[in-house]
Amino acid sequence: MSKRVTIRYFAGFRENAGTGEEVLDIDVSNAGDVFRALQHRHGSSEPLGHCKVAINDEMADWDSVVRDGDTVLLFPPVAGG
Amino acid sequence: MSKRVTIRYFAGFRENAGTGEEVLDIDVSNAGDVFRALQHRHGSSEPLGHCKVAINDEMADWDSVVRDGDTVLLFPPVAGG
Amino acid sequence: MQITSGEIRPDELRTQLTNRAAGAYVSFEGWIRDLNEGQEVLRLEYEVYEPVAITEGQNVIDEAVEKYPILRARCVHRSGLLEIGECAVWVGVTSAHRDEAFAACRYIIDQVKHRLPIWKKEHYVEGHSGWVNCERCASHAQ
Amino acid sequence: MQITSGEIRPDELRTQLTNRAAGAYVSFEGWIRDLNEGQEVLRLEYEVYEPVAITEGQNVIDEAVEKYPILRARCVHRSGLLEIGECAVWVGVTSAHRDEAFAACRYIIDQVKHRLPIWKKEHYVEGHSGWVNCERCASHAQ
Repeated sequence: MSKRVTIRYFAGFRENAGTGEEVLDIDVSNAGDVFRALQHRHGSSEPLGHCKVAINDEMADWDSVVRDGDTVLLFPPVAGG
Repeated sequence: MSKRVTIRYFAGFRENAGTGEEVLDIDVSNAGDVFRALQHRHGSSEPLGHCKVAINDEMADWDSVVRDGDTVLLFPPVAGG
Repeated sequence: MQITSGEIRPDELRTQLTNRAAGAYVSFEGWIRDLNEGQEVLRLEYEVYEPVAITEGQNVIDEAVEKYPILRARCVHRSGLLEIGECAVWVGVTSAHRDEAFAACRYIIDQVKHRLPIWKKEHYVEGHSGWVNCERCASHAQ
Repeated sequence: MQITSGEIRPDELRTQLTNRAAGAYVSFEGWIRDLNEGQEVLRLEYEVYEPVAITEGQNVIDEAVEKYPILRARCVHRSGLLEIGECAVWVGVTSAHRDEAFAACRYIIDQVKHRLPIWKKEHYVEGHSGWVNCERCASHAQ
């Protein structure tokens, strides 16, 4: 079942996607599904394990449920070190 | 054999001895002997293991040799912590 | 936890942590250095997603206060363009004794560097630039 | 290594350690707190035997530079009378990465506190005073 989801991209993800935000109708159940769908859409090869995700400004897990109307924030690897 | 040794006291040792410095002719071979002689003279009961010693402004060990004319500095326990 | 685009002033931040019960103060600062992984750096850009960075940074500080018997802890991180030598991040901790101030300061900077949505783009002397730790997600960013 | 009877100014000391190759700065400060082992402290007096304190302090700093890949390290200790809240000792270390700055700063303060001929006399609100850690060598010091 398709959901309307707002996706926000940061840093390298934004540059790779060519946009900071897009609204998509996609058939996903959790945050990991969103990541994989967008990875395919934008041809990024950064492994999911290096990235983080937030839903509606709260840190989330990859198996956190995504609901219709949610905003999913895709965080590429941070500077660390 | 007696040696002329200048002894310097610091902090609690100075207050206990009632003086910061005295010159004594004592029969000692190393710094530990000086400590024990002075401990007896001034009635201090601070264990040698808690204290430190310097000879002529250089940190020394309790078995460092004391020569005629040396200045022996007796350091009570430091503040630490 | 604070994010700022202005200069970080460690002396002022330190003063805000003073406390009659504090016997130890440990601070960490991350400075922009002129070299990273062998490449000469011209300047640096921090992208910060503030809503989550502030919440997650405050979580980190609260965890430190929970884990260690400290008195106060604060962290400030820069956003935007920084030059060599500038302070990018500051952490300050006070406690009665030094063990816990060292441990908590270390905990906070480690967690802040790993958990907060803050990205670093380095501009190199050779002309190109890149997002640190993000080779495969921004291969077009030259 | 420096001993001073004047106020320690961490902001000025920090500035002296800046360095284009430094990515991490860790500092420790020991502050005079109002309570020690349950007794309310009015003020504090540090007796320092400078010739040995400076030499031994410099030995400690040299050891830290030998043990850890740091860039610069400094330590300043107060002597004389100090009030609650004043900074009694400051250690600052810079390095490329933070691991070694934390380790070296910790090494220096630990060694300085144990090896330097510096004694602390606390003056208590209740009227008496005492040399810290020196109960049996100064039983008359009331």
